[in-house]
Amino acid sequence: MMIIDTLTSPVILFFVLGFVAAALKSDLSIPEAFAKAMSIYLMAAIGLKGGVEVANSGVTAEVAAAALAGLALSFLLPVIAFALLRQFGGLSKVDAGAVAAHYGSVSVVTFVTAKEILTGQGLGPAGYMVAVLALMETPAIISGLMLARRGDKDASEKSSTPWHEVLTNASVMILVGSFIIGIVAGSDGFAPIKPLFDTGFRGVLCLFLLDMGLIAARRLMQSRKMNLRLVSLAIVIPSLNGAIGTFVGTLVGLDVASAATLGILAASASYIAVPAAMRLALPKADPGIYLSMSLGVTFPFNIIFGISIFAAFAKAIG
Amino acid sequence: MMIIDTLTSPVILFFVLGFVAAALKSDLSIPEAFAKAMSIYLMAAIGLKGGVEVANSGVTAEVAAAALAGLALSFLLPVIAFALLRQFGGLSKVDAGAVAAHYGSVSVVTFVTAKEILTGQGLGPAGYMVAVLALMETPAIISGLMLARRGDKDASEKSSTPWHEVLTNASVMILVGSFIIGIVAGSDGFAPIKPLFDTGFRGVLCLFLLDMGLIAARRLMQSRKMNLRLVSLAIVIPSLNGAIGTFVGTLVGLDVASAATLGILAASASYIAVPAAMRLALPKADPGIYLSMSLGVTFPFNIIFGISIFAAFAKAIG
Amino acid sequence: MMIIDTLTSPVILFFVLGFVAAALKSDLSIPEAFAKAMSIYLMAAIGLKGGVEVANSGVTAEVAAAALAGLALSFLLPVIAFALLRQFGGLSKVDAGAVAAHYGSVSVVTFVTAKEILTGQGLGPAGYMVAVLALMETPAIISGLMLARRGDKDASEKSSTPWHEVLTNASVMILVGSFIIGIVAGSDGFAPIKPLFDTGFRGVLCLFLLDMGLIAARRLMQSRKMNLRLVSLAIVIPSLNGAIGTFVGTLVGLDVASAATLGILAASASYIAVPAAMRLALPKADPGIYLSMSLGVTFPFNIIFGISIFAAFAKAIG
Amino acid sequence: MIQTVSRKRIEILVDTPLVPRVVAQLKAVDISGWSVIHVDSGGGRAGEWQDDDVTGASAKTIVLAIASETKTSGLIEAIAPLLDSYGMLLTIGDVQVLRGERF
Amino acid sequence: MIQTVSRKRIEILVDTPLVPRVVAQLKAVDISGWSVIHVDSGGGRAGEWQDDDVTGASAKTIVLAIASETKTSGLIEAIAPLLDSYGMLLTIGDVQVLRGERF
Amino acid sequence: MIQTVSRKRIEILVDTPLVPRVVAQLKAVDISGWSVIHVDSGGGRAGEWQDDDVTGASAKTIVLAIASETKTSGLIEAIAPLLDSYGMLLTIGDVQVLRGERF
Ligand SMILES: Nc1ncnc2c1ncn2[C@@H]1O[C@H](COP(=O)(O)O)[C@@H](O)[C@H]1O
Ligand SMILES: Nc1ncnc2c1ncn2[C@@H]1O[C@H](COP(=O)(O)O)[C@@H](O)[C@H]1O
Ligand SMILES: Nc1ncnc2c1ncn2[C@@H]1O[C@H](COP(=O)(O)O)[C@@H](O)[C@H]1O
Ligand code: NA
Ligand code: NA
Ligand code: NA
Repeated sequence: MMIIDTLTSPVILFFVLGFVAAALKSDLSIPEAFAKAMSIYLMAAIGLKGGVEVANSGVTAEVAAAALAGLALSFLLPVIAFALLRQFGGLSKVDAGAVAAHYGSVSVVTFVTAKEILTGQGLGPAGYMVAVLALMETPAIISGLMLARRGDKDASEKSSTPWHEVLTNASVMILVGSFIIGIVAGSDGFAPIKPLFDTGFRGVLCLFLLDMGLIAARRLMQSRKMNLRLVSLAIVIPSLNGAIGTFVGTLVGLDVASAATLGILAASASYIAVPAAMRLALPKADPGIYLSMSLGVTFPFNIIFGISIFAAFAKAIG
Repeated sequence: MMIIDTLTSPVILFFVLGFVAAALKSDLSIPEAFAKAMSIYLMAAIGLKGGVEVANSGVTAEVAAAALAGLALSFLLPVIAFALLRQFGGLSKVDAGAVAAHYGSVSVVTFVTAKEILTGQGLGPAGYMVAVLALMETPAIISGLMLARRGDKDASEKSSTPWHEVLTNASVMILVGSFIIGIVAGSDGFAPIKPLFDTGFRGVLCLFLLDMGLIAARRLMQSRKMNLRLVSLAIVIPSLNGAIGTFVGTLVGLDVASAATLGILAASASYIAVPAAMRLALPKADPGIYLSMSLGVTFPFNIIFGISIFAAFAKAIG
Repeated sequence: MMIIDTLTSPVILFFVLGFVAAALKSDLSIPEAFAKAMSIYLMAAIGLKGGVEVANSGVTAEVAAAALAGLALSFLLPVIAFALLRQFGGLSKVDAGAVAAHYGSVSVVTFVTAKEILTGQGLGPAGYMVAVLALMETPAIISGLMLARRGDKDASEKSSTPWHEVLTNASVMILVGSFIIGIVAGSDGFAPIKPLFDTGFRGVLCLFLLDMGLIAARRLMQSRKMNLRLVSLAIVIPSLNGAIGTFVGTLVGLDVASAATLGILAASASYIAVPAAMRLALPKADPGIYLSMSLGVTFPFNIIFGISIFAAFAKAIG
Repeated sequence: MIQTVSRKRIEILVDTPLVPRVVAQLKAVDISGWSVIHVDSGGGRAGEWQDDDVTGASAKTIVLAIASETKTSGLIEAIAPLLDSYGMLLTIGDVQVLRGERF
Repeated sequence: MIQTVSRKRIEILVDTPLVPRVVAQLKAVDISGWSVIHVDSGGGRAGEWQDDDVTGASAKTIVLAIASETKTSGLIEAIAPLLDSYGMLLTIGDVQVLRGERF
Repeated sequence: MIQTVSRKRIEILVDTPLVPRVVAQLKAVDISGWSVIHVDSGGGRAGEWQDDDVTGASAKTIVLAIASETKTSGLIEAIAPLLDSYGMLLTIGDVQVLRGERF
């Protein structure tokens, strides 16, 4: 029933429209600059709203627990993914490390979509989950690089970890920055800018997911690097990660909605910050593999099924 | 009186501003990416709103009549235009066919502007007219190509009809797609995205028409292909088509507002889907002619005069 | 106290976020097309709102006084700036003239931000100040050119004053155009487009100032032309101009808020219309100097301190 | 010293809607790589234009391809008849490339 | 075989606000076609820059023109005095073109 | 007549996230100027792509630099080992430039 609600939500239907249009090889495309503008808008909006909520609720022990759980998940999930990608996926160490980093990190749009869908079903996650989202972006990059380079002496020479790029990447800056602005401004300061950042939010998300549908389908069709094993892993890994995330969230005492959201964060795979970091730090890893898996398979899977699955799981064990 | 209302509407005034700015050779320009984003937004918005209205009203005999009338007009109007363009305009068969296809097809922005102006005057067309708009986009392409190639053996060799491009072109995909999403979502599903797609609509239309004013005036000034005969035809053909369309709409039993809108659709000339299709299917046709006529003359004529004229005509005969 | 209000306003905080992100060498960037679209939107919005207010209030003697004061300031302020830039700054005549023109002209975004901040503090300036803003854009260009060319015979040969570009530049067209549209449309005509142009305004301003923060900081860091004297002048000149502007405004009988706004206009330095005009008319002037001063130093100074300072001054003498 | 080899640098200025046709021609003569560069505006015998992206039909694009001399000759033969109706402009220059076996 | 002829490929990197001036120079020496390509960012002796499009004054653009050798020489004569104050960079390469009578 | 001198026109097609690395290489061999041109789409052995700017990782960019022959040789030596892992394509052409002392 919940999945039906999800599938008839305009947000998801626009994603499907984009996917279908690209599959039909339509020339429909969203201008890049507009897509990037929407992604900045969406991040600023969730950062602000999260900050305002935290300004209202204050920082509690639950917040600390969620933050630690998120950090730990982002650090450790790549280890499992790496093993699966090496054994079952047959990837080289470098490729497996790069892909694993994607699965440990998170997808902002998956988070945003989940927040909208869950809120629409009366299951809105806590405001501080935005901070957890931001915290989970980078640790996985470090574990992924460590996995890729383990026992490899000349790896650390030329291509050292791009710390600076990773810590100041655009999505971290804007998420953290607008989260802090939200805290400083509070409800009163937020009121005059609320019409743009709150009222218009869902509509923009529709158009953004239209674009993501186009991008995901095109990536899938144009890739020459995918095989059945990799496609399966791009579904198995998020399912596993999502289950672990939801479980950990429930364990550390989060409410049902926030535990489900932690599961969705764990299940989601980065396709913005991590690919850029991997291109810099592991230039020998093949972008065709990590982008096709995270964007072409895992993203659609999470949007259409994952959100409902982990929400149901969180309710069952919550 | 109605024309005064039209001419003092901000929507039209922004078009005039753009036209004047370009005529004064100002460097004012709207970034392409933003203009394209606005056009996607406008199409998604009218598709959604049309779909929601149809979800509320259901499909009636009137809908079928309007659809059939629209299809027939799009197929047949190019024949009249072709004859005029050959005889009076002195165009080659290939050029006349290409131009005729533009006049059989429709302009989404003319439709949207008409809908806004008429609604503002209490004459809002039925929701299903969006579907009629989408149906009228393509048949004219086929008749135009047939007219251009009649009796020409080697025409069909290299440059066959680009069926695929025509049927999956961006505007068809997004109009039809969001129309269906509107039907599926209904009023309830539309509510959360209404702020973006409904409330902001008229304002975006203003900025978009500002850009269209710039584009139309520049096209007119930079073209070296226009002559007095072609300029006259770019006013005569839409006047004729609009009268026929309004008449047919009244004949098949549409309400006054919808009949006027069918007239405006018939009068309007495509400047997005059809030019792209003609460039592919009739590369020998001169884009300077068809774009200057449809965009430089007919579009401004319809926006400023046509809408009021066909509305008055529909009232008179309705 | 007022400065605290200013510094915790989201509008200013987003500017600071952009500044900090660029200083940290983050890869955060706003797509150019989107930034330009926002600047067009902001200008259309303030033009419209100003026009509607004037339509309601009518044209009074006060309006004429403000207009004359603005024109005089724009013409004369470059003379003082020129002297300072030559004597203390050590600039060549051509460079000093180009920089002086920037300080006589105005910054639209500084005006918009001041209007928002002041209105938020119950000090909203009169609607006609938009017209004053538009009037102050160009006279300074003429004085700047005259100062740069005085006693230079071959200067007037090749690079004559680009009258046409100056008078039809994009910001003048859109400000004046939408101001007139606002007057014609009035409150009633403005109502349907108000959701876009009024409700969303502050939010867009946040995102735009985020971009301005990035641009200002990058300009400051990437420039190799700035020295301590020029940096000091980029604070001294606006301080002086602002004081003069506020004083003149009070003298000619403007209300406190409008006098403060005239001060801010006088203090602000152009970084759109004037640089383009100077590039054409004085190609030998170094863009690195005038852009770094106006954009890298004066703009942040005015946004963060100037607005509060001149408002306080206007209250004190008002 | 590192070895470079001579290749042709082909630049095709073409109406944006026709890019897929040009790419098809490239593939037909076995040129397997190309890059597409956006052109903002221009002017020629048919007047001046700016890309407006709303009516994409009049915008121009540059298709850039590096290829061997043989493949380039093949492309010229194939594409010459289309130059006029496609509104194309084709230039061929000499360049040195690394990893020449790729082209 | 299809005939190609030799022409010059002129690439002028120039501050965006000055493009109309460059085009005017091209027309003055009877070069009737040109294309404008957007440059995103760059660096040189005066520091680094990115196009920000808000303050368009510092952005750069490439004006590309194909022309005969004679017209190219004319252009060089005409444009050389402006190179410094216009912040221009001008390169000339050799290319083969089809339909050479156009240039 | 105005004097032109011969220089190399270096065109490096590279993954957008790696542009700073390429620029660092240019600076390392003392090439002090470069311009960055956006590439919209393309295709090669690894499939086709369009810039989507949301996942910037797969987009390509052209870094254009004019340099003397000596500096160009230095660049080739420095950059050759990176070509494969950086997914680069490097072409070098001959051009004439004005104000050659700048490069
Ligand atoms: N021969 C070529 N000419 C121009 N661009 C090319 C060529 N080969 C590859 N490219 C560009 O480089 C990208 C990567 O090529 P590849 O590594 O072969 O997939 C392609 O997507 C094109 O954008
Ligand atoms: N000589 C040239 N050099 C560079 N671009 C040109 C040249 N001639 C034409 N073009 C481009 O090709 C387009 C069409 O040219 P035409 O067919 O002459 O109108 C022009 O608008 C320019 O963008
Ligand atoms: N050698 C070069 N190769 C390519 N582009 C250059 C070169 N030198 C300068 N440029 C471009 O021209 C701009 C101005 O150069 P400059 O006057 O040296 O600061 C730079 O920011 C680059 O975009
Ligand atoms: Na994850
Ligand atoms: Na029509
Ligand atoms: Na000023």
